[in-house]
Amino acid sequence: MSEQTLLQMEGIRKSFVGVEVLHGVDLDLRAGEIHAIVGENGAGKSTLMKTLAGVHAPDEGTIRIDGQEVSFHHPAAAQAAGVGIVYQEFNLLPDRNVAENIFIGREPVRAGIVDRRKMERETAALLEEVGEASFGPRTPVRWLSVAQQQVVEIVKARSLNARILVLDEPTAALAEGEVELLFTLVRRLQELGVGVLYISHRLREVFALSDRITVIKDGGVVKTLNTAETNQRELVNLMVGRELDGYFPERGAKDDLGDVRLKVSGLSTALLRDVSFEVRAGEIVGLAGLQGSGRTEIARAVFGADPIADGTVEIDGKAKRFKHPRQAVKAGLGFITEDRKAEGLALAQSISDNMLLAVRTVMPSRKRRSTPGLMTVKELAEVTELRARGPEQEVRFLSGGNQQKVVLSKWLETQPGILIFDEPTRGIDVGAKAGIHDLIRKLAKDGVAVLMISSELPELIGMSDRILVMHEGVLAGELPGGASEPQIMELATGSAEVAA
Amino acid sequence: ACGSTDDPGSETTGDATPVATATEGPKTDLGENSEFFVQADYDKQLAQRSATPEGPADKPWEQMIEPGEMVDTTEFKAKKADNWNVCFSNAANDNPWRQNGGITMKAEADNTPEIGKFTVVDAEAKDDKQISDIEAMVSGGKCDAIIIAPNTTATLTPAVEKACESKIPVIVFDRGVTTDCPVTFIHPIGGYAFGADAAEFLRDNVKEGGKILALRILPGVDVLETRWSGAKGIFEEAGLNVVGVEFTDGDAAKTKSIVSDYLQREGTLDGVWMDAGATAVAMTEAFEDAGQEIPFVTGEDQNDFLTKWKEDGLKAIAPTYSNYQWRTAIIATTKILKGEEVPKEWILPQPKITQENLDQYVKPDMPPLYYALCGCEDLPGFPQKWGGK
Amino acid sequence: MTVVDPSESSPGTRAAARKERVAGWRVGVLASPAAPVYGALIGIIVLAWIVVTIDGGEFLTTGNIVNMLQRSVALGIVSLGQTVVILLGSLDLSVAALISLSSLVTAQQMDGQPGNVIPAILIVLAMGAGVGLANGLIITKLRVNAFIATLGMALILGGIIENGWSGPQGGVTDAFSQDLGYTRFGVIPMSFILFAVVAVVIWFILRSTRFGYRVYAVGGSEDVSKLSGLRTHRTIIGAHIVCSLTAVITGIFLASRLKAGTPTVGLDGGYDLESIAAVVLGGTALTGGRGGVIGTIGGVFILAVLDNVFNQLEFNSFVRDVVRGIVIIAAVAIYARRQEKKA
Amino acid sequence: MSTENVAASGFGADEQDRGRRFLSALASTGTIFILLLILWVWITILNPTFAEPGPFLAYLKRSAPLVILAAGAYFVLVSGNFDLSVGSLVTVMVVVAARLIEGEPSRTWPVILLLLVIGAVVGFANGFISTILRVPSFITTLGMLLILNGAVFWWTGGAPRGALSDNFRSIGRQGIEGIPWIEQLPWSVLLMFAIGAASVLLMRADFGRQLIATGDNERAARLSGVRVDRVRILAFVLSGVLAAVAGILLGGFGGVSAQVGKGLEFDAITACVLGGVVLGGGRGSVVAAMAGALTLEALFTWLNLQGISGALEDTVQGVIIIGAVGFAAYRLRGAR
Ligand SMILES: Nc1ncnc2c1ncn2[C@@H]1O[C@H](COP(=O)(O)OP(=O)(O)OP(=O)(O)O)[C@@H](O)[C@H]1O
Ligand SMILES: Nc1ncnc2c1ncn2[C@@H]1O[C@H](COP(=O)(O)OP(=O)(O)OP(=O)(O)O)[C@@H](O)[C@H]1O
Ligand SMILES: [Mg+2]
Ligand SMILES: [Mg+2]
Repeated sequence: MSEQTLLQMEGIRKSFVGVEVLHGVDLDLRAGEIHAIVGENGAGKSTLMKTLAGVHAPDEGTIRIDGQEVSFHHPAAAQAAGVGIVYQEFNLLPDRNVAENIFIGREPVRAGIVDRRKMERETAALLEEVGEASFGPRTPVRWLSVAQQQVVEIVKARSLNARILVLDEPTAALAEGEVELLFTLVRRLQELGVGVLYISHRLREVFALSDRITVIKDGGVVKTLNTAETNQRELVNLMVGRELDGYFPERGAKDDLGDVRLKVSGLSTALLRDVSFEVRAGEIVGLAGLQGSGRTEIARAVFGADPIADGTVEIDGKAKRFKHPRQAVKAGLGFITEDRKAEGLALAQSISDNMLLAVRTVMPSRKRRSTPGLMTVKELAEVTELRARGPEQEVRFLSGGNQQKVVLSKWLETQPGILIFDEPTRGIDVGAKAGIHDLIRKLAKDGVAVLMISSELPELIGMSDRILVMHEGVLAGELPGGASEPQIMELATGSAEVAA
Repeated sequence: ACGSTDDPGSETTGDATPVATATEGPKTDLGENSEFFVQADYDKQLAQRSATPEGPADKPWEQMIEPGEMVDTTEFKAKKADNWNVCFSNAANDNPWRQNGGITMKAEADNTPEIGKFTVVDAEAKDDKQISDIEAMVSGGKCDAIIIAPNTTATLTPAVEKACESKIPVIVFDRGVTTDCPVTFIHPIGGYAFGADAAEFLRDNVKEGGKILALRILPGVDVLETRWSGAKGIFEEAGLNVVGVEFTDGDAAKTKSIVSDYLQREGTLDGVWMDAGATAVAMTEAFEDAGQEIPFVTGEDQNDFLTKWKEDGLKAIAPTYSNYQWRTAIIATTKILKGEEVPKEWILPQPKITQENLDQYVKPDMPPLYYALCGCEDLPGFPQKWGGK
Repeated sequence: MTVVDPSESSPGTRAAARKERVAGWRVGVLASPAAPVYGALIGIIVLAWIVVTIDGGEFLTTGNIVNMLQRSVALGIVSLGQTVVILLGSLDLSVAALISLSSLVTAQQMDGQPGNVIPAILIVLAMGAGVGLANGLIITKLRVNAFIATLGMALILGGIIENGWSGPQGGVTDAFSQDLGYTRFGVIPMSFILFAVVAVVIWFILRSTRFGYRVYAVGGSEDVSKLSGLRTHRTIIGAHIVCSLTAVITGIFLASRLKAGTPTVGLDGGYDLESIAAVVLGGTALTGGRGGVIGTIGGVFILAVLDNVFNQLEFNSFVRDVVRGIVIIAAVAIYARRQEKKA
Repeated sequence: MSTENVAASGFGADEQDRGRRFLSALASTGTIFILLLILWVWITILNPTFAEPGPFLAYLKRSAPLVILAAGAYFVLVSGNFDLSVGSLVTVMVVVAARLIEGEPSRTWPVILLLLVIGAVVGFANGFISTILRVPSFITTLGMLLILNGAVFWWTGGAPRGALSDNFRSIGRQGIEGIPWIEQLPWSVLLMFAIGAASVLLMRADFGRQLIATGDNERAARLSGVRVDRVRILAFVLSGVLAAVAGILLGGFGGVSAQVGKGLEFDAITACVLGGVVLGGGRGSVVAAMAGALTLEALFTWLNLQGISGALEDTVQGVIIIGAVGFAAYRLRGAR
């Protein structure tokens, strides 16, 4: 690792609507260094990166690259200066193919004509470099799974030959297995002298990968540490400002279990084959599997969001076939989707409108007033420890973690008997994550049947009473709560079909 | 088509000398003398108003004013004695005046035994389409005569010239073209006469210095400009105070709003001049709604205006743009195909409706947008075909 | 942690490989979702042929074909430009007014002098570029929605026309009018060749140039394009310039056809909404990012065939409107169904 | 859950929310009200009588149809669609009314009922085609515009026939007489305020919230149980019915005409955008949309008084609309 300073950010300030989000952040990055940035949701990590990438102009402060002061008024300028970035949100065009996405805005030309061949050749080489063979340069991005899309994003940033590479939660959408591929790639870039800024809420990754760690809290730097000289405990303390007690809430006792609430038998769809399982009141059932193994598909099919080809869904012993999610909501189901921006929130609407969106569809306002136990918007915000300026704030201005809390509130308000969580803590900081875990467990204790999909195995293992494992659209097996990671991965990869 | 219209943009003139008016430079605002004004045409039209037309007195659509040069049409005489195919390229069917005329024309064609087929192609107010329509008629080789009601004066000229080059007789009516190649061109006297008829009425009735509001449809349309310039000089000469010249877009609601605004501002008005009658009733209602007496107003020969005039005893005049020219077009075609001579320029009388002859024009059983100068009462199917009962 | 070989991991993977081959073919052979458009076109031609024949007319005669080709030129050229802005996720409601204005300016600048023809065309093209630039700047820099920006521009141009011209403007030279407006090579009118040339140029631009790639990218998502370092504003402005240029070419063509410019030729032609209808009939998505000029040409032909049938059957303008409305809605509904099935 | 660490500091009691919501709505859409006020003041300077009750009510009366249309357009726009058919629908209303009433006062109310039904049916057709059949609403309503225009004149043979009765016309023309100071309170102004109030209530109610959420994010709304197709169809139905009401008022105000509705669809959309409604859905308030319509009408009046040559009126109008929308966009951006 060289000691040469590649990037220096000093006193970066940025406000939105007169509210300051960054209060003078200092950060430096050396060539060949992997520098992790951690902090709570809404701390300002993404905003800081966006000032570096030319998306937001900082109100104050300087950015130096190789000692030269730079100021980017457009992402293109940042690119030209050697800054590559993989954004937290997906940033691909579904209707264009992989090569076109990678070379967007930088298409190679020969005599004024786009050199498609060259573009595809280079894309193929880049894909080969990361060992991606499941799709090629001409595949439309629309057809790629989330994980495959993430690969495209990384390849896209890599193709810039950037000297500074920003990865904003690149693994949030990846399953554990696929993370390793990414690590290999990042380490290779590191050897080439690229400086990497790596944002993640998964502390394990941070420790596995980084050289230094900067903790950001409420728009300011708390401390920059050498990874070798710190530990998870200290880091969490710095981030959250308090000790987090146990990592996962206690599991429910056997006699807490109630009747079977959700029973799925022989469920088949375009992607699924003959899936059967049940979830009892008070139980948290984990659903594991690789990307694209069909976990989300199960949730959507059960919820009436996608058509079912075959099989039955029983709610509290009654067979149901939902044609529209509304019927599922009426029957007491809730579904926290994996992609909160695309499927969870009406981003331009207020927090309160989002929180009340689901309950409004099933209960007229007159009835709401007379129904006991319904929480007010304020109470919902308290229960979920939402950080926001007020109920009228538009949710698009919230950080990812706080947005997720709004989604959760939306379903709490419908007082569901069955809740399906799809990646409930994706992109959520450790503090808030613990809060959400507590909440999920509390809901189960109160008699809610919980089906929890997660790609984060520690979470799945820590939370679930039972774990179902999917492999290529088939239920590969079932494991008890507290099963080990290798056990799950064996089933998920299909390398131990007999094991169950 | 002036008169009735919703789409003044497509209106062009039936003026005697379209060549002269077609390509004058930019138009000017009210106040200055319009560059549209051609004194010779103005004088001629004003004189034609009092000329005695030739032809049967009870059939104004067969009358002609100062026919002048007559065209020998023996070369166009149809080979067949009957079963002619007469083709008609219509600019558009997009306003009641044209609609009314179109029905009359069809009825006259049906009523002419020699005409076996009357083919109408509607250009939907598109110059480009009308050119193609005419081309298709010529190249199709099935038409014994082509009648053209041009959409725009100057722009249809190349197509009309092309049509003239074929051996088929070409008859133009309503708006003109800038070529004299058609066998005949049929039109009423013209815009100056229209404007002057209305203006003279106000001049004769409103006291000197009286406040006049002039309502026009749109600026920049040549035929409407001639109507206005025909009137403006008269107002100036008579010392009337034109308090405003406003554009209504032919929109009744807008007309009403404008008149109420002026009533607020001016307190009263002594006369309203209009370059077309479509919104005349709305204009009078603005006075009623403001609780004022309706002053001297001008309109056109639309039935709703005439009805209101009669029922409410308005002090009004209605210049006209003779709707029966649609009928004349068929009559002229018949003459040509029979080899009878027709005038090179067939100028139809353009009567004005006044208090004296009002009763003869009001038709209580006809629809509001029926035109009194239809010239269709003696055709089979009247009045049902024209929407009456 | 187990490292998984992604090539064997999911069913989607195998499917993707298969789809990729299909995609390669699709991208190569039919760059746009134009196939159903031509299906519809053929269907309508057959139907038209049957109906007209039953009615006692002839449909596929030389004269009729010339007529249809000729009638497709004006709408066709401007629809090509409209395709570009719609692909971009924008639209242009000012084309009709611009067509009128350019027909007037063409005639005025030519002023009957053969020597003025080329300068006049250059001046009018420059004017078109200026209007397109203004549209683009209003949309990008003032951040006015394209619908309102171009509607406002239509008003502005309309006012300029009304203020500057009171009626048709003569001055188009005889030779120019003859050459462009009326010359024919066999059944192919000269103007149709102009249409074809513009079509090929725009097809090429969209398919093979950086600008074309960027139009599709910005149409797919302006945010994504911008964050990926694409200068979206330049692309948007460029696309609007292209669109205005096609409107201007349409105006020049119409001036040659009419041998004059007129204030009403654009609006009465309904080129604003009709060009959008033609583009959508051609299978281009109004939301941008999907479609292309090949489809648009099919859409224009569909409208031209309809027009011709209306003439042959002597429909009055009211029946025409009803049929047109139904055809437009029905065709797009059919595409939508197909799209849904595919997805 | 620990409640000591309540981060939700800005969350007051629900009653206070109402006030907050109102204030924040006003702040985010304030531009249009400022513009409206400036225009009113300016007009009054040019023509002092404008501020007197009579003339001002006359201005409101003439604005009422557009305001009502803007409310209808708002519902459709905010749900993420367009309705280009309202202008021709207005024409249909007037022509159909004239032909069916034929001047008979006794037929007025049945015909009005029929008109509202026609509006609802056309709106439903627009909505059904745009949602269930997945035709982009721009195209659906463009096609509907052609169909309506063609069909109604096909039926009447090209020109309006029959006549409107006096009691039909009185709705758009007259009002409650003899009120001190203002003399006459026009029915249309009353109707405008009633529809305005109803629209505000509707948007605050569950339906409105679901509608705007649908326009914002259809997938999220659907997954939250919103029947997005139904909600959108309803928006079109509202637009159709309000177009019918506007048609009744315009027929009353101006009488029979073949082109009352011409261009109104664009005016209504322009009014909404002036009021800060975002095309594409999900954003904007109905009050601001209606204020946009009042502004547009005030702008017409201002142009008239300003004595700008008729020819350049359009140009000035275009510049002002672009400028105002651009300014609002700038303010929003600056405020972010
Ligand atoms: N465009 C914007 N307008 C207004 N506020 C914004 C905008 N973008 C971000 N914010 C606010 O800035 C703060 C920091 O957000 P940022 O996305 O940088 O957080 P983060 O640290 O990346 O959080 P997470 O871990 O959840 O991604 C948040 O309070 C957020 O609401
Ligand atoms: N190769 C592929 N081709 C097309 N679509 C794919 C492919 N892989 C995945 N998908 C899409 O992504 C989804 C993958 O399935 P699903 O989301 O149910 O898996 P998952 O196990 O929940 O993974 P994730 O963690 O991404 O949610 C499907 O809905 C499918 O539409
Ligand atoms: Mg972030
Ligand atoms: Mg999933």
